[in-house]
Amino acid sequence: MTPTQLVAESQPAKQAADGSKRIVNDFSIQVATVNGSGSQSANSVLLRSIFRMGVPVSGKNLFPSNIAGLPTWYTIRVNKDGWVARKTEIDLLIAMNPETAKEDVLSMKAGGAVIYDEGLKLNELRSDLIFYAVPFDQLTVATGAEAKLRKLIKNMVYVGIAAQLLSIDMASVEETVRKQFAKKVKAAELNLNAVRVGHDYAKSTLTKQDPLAVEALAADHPRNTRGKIIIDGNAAAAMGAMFAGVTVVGWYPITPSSSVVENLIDLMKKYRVEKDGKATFAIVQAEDELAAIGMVLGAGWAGARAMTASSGPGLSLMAEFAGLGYYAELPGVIFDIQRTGPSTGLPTRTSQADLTFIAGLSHGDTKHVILLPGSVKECFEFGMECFELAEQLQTPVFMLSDLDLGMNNWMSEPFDYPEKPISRGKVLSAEDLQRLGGFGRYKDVDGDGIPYRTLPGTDHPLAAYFTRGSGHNEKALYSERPDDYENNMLRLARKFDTAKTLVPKPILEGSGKEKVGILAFGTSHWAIIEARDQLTRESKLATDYLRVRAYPFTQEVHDFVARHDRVYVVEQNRDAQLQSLLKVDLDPAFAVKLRSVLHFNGLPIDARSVSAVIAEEEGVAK
Amino acid sequence: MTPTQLVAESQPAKQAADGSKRIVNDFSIQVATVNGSGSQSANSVLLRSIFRMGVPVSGKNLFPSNIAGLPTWYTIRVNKDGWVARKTEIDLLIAMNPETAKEDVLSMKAGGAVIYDEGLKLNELRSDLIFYAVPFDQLTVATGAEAKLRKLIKNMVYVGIAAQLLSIDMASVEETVRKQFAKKVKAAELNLNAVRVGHDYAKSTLTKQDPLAVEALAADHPRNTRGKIIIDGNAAAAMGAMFAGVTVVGWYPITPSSSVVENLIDLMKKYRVEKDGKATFAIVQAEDELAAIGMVLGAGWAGARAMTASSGPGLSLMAEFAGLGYYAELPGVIFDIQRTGPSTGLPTRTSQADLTFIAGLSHGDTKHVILLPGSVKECFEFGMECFELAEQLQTPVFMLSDLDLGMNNWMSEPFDYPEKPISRGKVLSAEDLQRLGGFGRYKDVDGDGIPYRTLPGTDHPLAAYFTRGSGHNEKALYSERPDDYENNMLRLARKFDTAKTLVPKPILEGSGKEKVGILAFGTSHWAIIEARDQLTRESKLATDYLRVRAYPFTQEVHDFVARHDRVYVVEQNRDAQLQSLLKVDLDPAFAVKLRSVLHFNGLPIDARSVSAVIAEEEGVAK
Amino acid sequence: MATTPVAPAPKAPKLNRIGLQILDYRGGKTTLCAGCGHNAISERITEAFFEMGIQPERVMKMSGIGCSSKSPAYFMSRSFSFNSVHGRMPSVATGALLANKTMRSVAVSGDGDTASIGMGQFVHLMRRNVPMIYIIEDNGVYGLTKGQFSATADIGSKQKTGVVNDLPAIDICALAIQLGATFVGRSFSGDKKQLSAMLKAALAHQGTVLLDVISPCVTFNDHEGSTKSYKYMQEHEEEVGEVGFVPFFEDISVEYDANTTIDVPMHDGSHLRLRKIHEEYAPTDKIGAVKLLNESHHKGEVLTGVFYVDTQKQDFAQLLNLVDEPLATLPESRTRPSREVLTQLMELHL
Amino acid sequence: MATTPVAPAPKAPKLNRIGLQILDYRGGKTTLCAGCGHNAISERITEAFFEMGIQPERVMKMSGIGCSSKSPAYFMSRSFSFNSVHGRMPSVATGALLANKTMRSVAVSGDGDTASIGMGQFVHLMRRNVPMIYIIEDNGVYGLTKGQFSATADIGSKQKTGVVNDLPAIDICALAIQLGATFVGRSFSGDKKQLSAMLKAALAHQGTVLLDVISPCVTFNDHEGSTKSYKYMQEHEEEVGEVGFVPFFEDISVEYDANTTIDVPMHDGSHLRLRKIHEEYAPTDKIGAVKLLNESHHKGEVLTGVFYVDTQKQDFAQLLNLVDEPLATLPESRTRPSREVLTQLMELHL
Ligand SMILES: Cc1ncc(C[n+]2csc(CCOP(=O)(O)OP(=O)(O)O)c2C)c(N)n1
Ligand SMILES: Cc1ncc(C[n+]2csc(CCOP(=O)(O)OP(=O)(O)O)c2C)c(N)n1
Ligand code: SF4
Ligand code: SF4
Ligand SMILES: [Mg+2]
Ligand SMILES: [Mg+2]
Repeated sequence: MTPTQLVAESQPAKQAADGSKRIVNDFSIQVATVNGSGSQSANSVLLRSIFRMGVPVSGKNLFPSNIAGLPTWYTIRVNKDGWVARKTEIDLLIAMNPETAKEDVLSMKAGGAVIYDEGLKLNELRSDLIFYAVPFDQLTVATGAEAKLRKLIKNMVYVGIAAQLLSIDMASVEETVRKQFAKKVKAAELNLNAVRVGHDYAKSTLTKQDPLAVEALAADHPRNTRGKIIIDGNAAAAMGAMFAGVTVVGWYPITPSSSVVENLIDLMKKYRVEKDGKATFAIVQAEDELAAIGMVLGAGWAGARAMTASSGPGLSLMAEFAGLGYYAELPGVIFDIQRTGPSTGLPTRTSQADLTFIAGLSHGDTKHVILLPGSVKECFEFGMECFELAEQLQTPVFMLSDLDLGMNNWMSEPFDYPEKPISRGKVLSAEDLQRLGGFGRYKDVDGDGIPYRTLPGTDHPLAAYFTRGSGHNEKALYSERPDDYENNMLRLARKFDTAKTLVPKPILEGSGKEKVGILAFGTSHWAIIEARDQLTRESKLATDYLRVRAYPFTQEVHDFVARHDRVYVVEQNRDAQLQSLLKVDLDPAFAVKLRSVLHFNGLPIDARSVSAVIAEEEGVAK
Repeated sequence: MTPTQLVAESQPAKQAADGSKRIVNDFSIQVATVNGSGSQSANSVLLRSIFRMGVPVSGKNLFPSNIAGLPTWYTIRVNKDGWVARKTEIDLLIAMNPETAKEDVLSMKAGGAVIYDEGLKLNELRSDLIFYAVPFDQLTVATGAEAKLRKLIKNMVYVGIAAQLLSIDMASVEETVRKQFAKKVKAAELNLNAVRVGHDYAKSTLTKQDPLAVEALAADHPRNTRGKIIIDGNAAAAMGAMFAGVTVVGWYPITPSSSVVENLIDLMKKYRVEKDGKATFAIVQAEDELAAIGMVLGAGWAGARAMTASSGPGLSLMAEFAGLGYYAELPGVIFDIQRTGPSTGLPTRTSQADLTFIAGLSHGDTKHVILLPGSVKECFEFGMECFELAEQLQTPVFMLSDLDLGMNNWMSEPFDYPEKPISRGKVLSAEDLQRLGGFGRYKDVDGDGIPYRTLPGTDHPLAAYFTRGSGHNEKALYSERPDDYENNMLRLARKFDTAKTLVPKPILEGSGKEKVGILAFGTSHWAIIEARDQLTRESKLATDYLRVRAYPFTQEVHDFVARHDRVYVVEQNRDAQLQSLLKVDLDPAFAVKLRSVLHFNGLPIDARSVSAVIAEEEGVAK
Repeated sequence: MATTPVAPAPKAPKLNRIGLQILDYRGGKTTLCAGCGHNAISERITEAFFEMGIQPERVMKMSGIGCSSKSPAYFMSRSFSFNSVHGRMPSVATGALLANKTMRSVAVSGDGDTASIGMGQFVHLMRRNVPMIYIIEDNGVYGLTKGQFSATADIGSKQKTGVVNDLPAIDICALAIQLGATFVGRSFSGDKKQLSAMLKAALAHQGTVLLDVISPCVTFNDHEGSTKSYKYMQEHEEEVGEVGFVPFFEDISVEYDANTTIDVPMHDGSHLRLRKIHEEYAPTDKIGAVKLLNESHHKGEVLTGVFYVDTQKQDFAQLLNLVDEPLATLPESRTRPSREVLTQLMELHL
Repeated sequence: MATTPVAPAPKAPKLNRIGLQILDYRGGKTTLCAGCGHNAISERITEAFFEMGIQPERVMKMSGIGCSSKSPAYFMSRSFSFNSVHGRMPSVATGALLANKTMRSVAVSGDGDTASIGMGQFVHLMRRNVPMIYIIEDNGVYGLTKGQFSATADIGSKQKTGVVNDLPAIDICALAIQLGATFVGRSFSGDKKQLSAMLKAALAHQGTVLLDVISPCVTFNDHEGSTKSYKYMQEHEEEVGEVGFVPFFEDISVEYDANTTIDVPMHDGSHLRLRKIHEEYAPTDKIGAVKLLNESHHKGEVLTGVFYVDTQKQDFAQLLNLVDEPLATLPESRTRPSREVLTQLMELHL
């Protein structure tokens, strides 16, 4: 094909041959490629261009645990109803990876469409799919991009082709590209040109046969995405930490948590360095996770708002220190961006299987407070709340996110600026000590189990105390006395009860009057809300749904189970971990109501996996 | 007092002034001293002399977490019925520690007797106790021991005094001393002489006023201790490991587990070094617990029977490796001699609070097999069984003992030599491979979830495989496929079910037909059997009792709960850990029957703490 | 006019430059064995802080786990103390220091706590040159767990039981110098004069001070055949240089012979004066210092003194370019960015 | 009598001394980046084992976590491999070796796996002189987590993002020598000849062999400003001595100049021949070796070659005086004491 043909008079994309009705704003696109090929920004352009038209989208990246050359799949779900959970069926496949092309094509459901490199001859594989052959290399050359950039540019070509076939507004694409390459004008032009080349090629050469189309939502459409943002949970959590006023960070890189701190570093360099160039923070890449949490607890003890972020293996290494934090009562914040375990497991897959382990992280009678964000907005809000709770309760507070939430692209309402001022908990000043004439570090003055503390450096002869992980009495003096030990442990239990009144309450959806309830936490949320819709539409089964947002469980959780006949506990792990914690804490009379819906293959849970099980067990399946 | 008086004509110890009836073979003696004073061997002589008379005894040492100079209490319980649990009331106090003497005396119940150094004037503290003033220093000098030995010898003096007052057979004392100092004849004489000095002094000078007395049990008396041994659980566990054929040991010292390996080192040097002086074992003091368990798993992978022993903080540090062992399916044995946590806690106090933590030790969906010995004999037997199970199941196996069991002196029937030969589990030889034409390392050939393995060095081109903690398929090849991951996790769950059929079954006591049941594990046993006796005698309440000996729970545990109306779960921790695991695993319909009896002040649980709660809740309390 | 004789006023206790008496620096009663080297070190630390006139409330006492690590409870009760976990104190101390860099940090560890389980964190602490004093109370054994060999036990040294150590000792000082510590020395709990001078100089230094103090364990490692016993040290201690110290608040014009003595001006204006004893002694030459230590092992000497000092290298707090005030107590106005910042960020993600 | 011409037999593949071909030593297809130094090292390892004629089934391949630690999957598939956890491979390798000391153990780690999280275990592995080959594929960054600096990154070296490393690099070789490793050298993944010779010599050594192989990360640390790039190595590599190796099964009477070349007879009868290039080079002098390395940093050179070799020191298995056979497979008759022994023990506790 010659350049001249590329600029050939454009023809409108034709309608699907058979007059089958169009599918508008309700399908998913999968880009199959290899990592390191730079398809990320192309995929992001595709995602955001649709988003910019006011149409709800979500983007999930399925990538391997290596750096370059292995299969990667990026899935964009376009859904007018705003469903953003993973959808198992692919409607449009952009097959850029020869290695997986065959399997990718064979796994599609009949009627789907495939954009592929003509060289691959995928059209010979099946007759029940719609195939669009594209001479990618020629088109890439035709963009005029210099050789070393072609690998990257090639991706933008498929963006153009998809845009044309799906009738994505090119103005929207252009805006998106310009914004994405804001600081690099040349790159923007180069990419835009590639998009156009693809677009023109499709326009001039391909015959639209599939029913898929994107249509801008009316400005007043309830689901119009205008005003929304797209962000990943790790970036959101980093923002939360910054606005919480974090000052000391100890971390050790590990997928999928690294980007929490990497985002935080960028933010802090930009917004937390003062005029004189000095930093109001210390971020230290530790030698390992034991050191990372050690720094956090040391800093928390000295009065700083300190945090670390890690994932499974790192959390395991923090076990001993976590117990010290609990028993010596040291504030500290730990983000666990869960990945698929056990052991190294699947480092680039998602999971919710650290819950029970973290709830009792460390030997002995240790219990921890855990926040469970279900959205990027909550990653931001809980990212702040963790610090408040850690200082209020004087204990390590964990936030359990996961790879799906932390590393994928999610739509969200913009985040709200924190209205309540930072509060540092029960800290005594020199003046307080003067007034009180001393204090007992581990004395339960207020009956809430939370003692008072002083910070190192407090200028009063009675300010100092001795912090230790060994037995101590109310005065923080070493003690092996049975009564001192027992009283202290009972106070810690009281403190944990107090935590129940301070952690974020669960959120109820539904009338609250149905017989069937659903309990879940974290990212399972998105599959559940869609599943509830499926159940009402397809099976006429109305359900109530309570999303747990913290451990220990608040009263609402107990009441919810009490009020329903059967409660389905949906979670992304093998061992029904949330259900286990519920069985331990709930009145056993209610535990009998619990049923399990489990999903644990490393992929984010989808709505069908939830609705199918519930419909089946409720005997309303079709 | 002059030596002459010492050899004064001896008079028979007079009866208690008031003709109150004698208390024979049913009382406890507490020796209050400071650690580092060498009282251990004196206490042991006292204990074993009584034991030698055929009378049941138990000895518990309550020592501080330092090396010398702090208060230590050694309690000997003498009980004709064979009850060996801790008894809270002290009948005879030997007050050798000026620092605690006052509190020790004040905490005694009226009528008790006190042997003390006349200098302390303890007799002035209370009028409702019987006091025996003793000029210890003079007597010690009188023994003629050289100055530097006096501190030690002094202890033997109180042995003599107690022996005389309690009419302990001096022949028995002499035998005991001679055996204890078997290799040091001079020392034996020196000590014996000191005992005699004390004995003579008591005989000549003290007037027996207390009712306590030891009387030899008739040879045919059912509880006669003849033929029994006295040993601590750690020594027993070390023997178990040796007879299990352990070959590689990685360890890091920590109280109260150090003596497991220290005993093992002595045993192996004696019995596992061959004629040519070469060792059939490698015992390595690792740099820490992470290294210790790393060595164990590396050795297990290479085919050795490997073990480590530690306690709480060490177990926390093993979390990451424990998950690798589970997921890569590596045999290994870990003894956890539980001490009081959380964190450093009370390093020299006992506890049962590592149970839930170990059951799921590591991030992700990890589950572990745990053996729960309740006696020194089981420390020996399970010490062997752990290795069998670890190789049969190809997974780390934990044995949870505790400080009370591991470091205190317990009577026991002699241990039985293992009758079944060592079996190394599903290991394929070069010949097998030749016959089979290869194998799939993680393939469930037999349907029990347990795959076959080869050992490094197996001389066959198809023998090698790749072991990793990351995702893998049946052929042990790297895989991130959702189906491979899910299938493998389901197989691991099947393997855990198989474990239920292989672990030691629980032991039932009682008719099995009562309404009230008691569930417990480990050392709580000794308090429970005595408590059951109290309940029947005092409250006419008959109970059934099931002692759980392993996790996962076998069918018998479920049946037991199912068969009873109310089941009291007795354990030595704050968070009702055994009950929690039961709630998770039991049919929820039965979970409602569970009640908690908890004891967690660092001291071994006593019978009264059990019977009182149960009697109260059952409404049969007096 | 008073003619009645006045009773002589009771002699006032000695006060330091900030008006405190030695009592203000004392700690709780020791629970360590009588004669344990660690107790002597606690004494020297108490004196050094008193004599240098450091406000106890401005001090953080950090430690791991072990008999040695317990000792912070036995000095300076008016200081803030953190007895953490076994071998991981360096990270805790680093975090605490970053939270409040205006505090003095003095850490006490043991040879087991540092050279076995703690090696990983120790190496990285040295590398970062975190401003603090790290004292190893080195007895070659695990005292608190009853006498097993540690990684500083010399090859060939005997346990009470007769067991011989067949692994080479780790020279903590050579390691620390190699890794980046900026003030490294060894002393002996029994050497009152040298240890005191070194501790005071340590207080004047800005950066990581590593002091390996041989501190005999009288209960488990003070016997014949031990190379960490009082006797062995008395026989084998070799001072590389006599350690003199002139605090900033004293007259510095004290005479010294420039040919035999090296004068090191310290960060706070104090002066460290090192009088050469060992011919090859050159305390500012890193490579030479390591060489000197390595050679001493062959000679079977136990070198003591200040082996290496670098007063120029930036410490970790400086590298991080932290604000002058403690991060721990910065006001919300400086730690929470404005509403506008959030709006900006939201726009970036529209 | 055959008169018909015979077709020439197809050229037979080269066989090594145990009759295997190079194919028998190959591994799986690499998943590392094209051009990654690690891949070149895998190639050299494959060749070395092939040329030395070592039975693949007699080899254990150990590794931690990282791109480097993945590489055992890409060589010698017929050997037994254990890809363990991050930074803790040394303990796993130690256990495996003790279980079966008759196996060859070759371990692959990264600079992050070894010098950061793994430092504690690394130090103690070196100290024990466990008989194994420990290869660090050193690229100064954490490749698998996308390019953060590791503890071997040189001070001042730049990340792609421009971030500069302000902490001193740890010289793994100097450390290893200091701690007790008995064969220590550095090479470069791009230096085929030197690396091959060193690997073969390593196979002839009895004790811990530590090879720090600079192995550029083309994706995250091969740019201008990196001191671990191909370019930087080409410009700054300084051989201390040319490494020659004569395996035991070859004719040793090869000529060499005794004035310029040091001949080191290895444990298995092979000979290591080191031709002096650097004037101060003395590969059997521990103290000198450390000094040489420390000095090289000041000169900004990257020294390569065999820095130190000690063929006399006992390795860990010898220290433990183990029986000749693998402990792993000893028969019950040798691991379970007799019935009499138990009876004896019971009597002691009667
Ligand atoms: C994780 C962990 N492992 C083991 C122990 C047991 N332990 C307490 S102190 C100690 C060694 C102390 O030796 P050292 O640091 O030399 O101090 P010393 O008692 O000799 O002064 C050990 C192993 C522990 N407390 N924590
Ligand atoms: C306990 C734990 N923490 C963190 C990680 C994440 N992680 C994987 S590889 C790696 C660093 C690898 O660096 P290096 O050893 O230099 O190998 P390279 O990839 O550079 O070859 C890290 C931090 C992990 N797998 N386990
Ligand atoms: S055991 Fe040793 S180190 Fe511990 S206190 Fe006693 S003397 Fe000191
Ligand atoms: S990221 Fe770097 S180290 Fe990892 S494979 Fe790619 S080039 Fe090699
Ligand atoms: Mg020590
Ligand atoms: Mg690296």
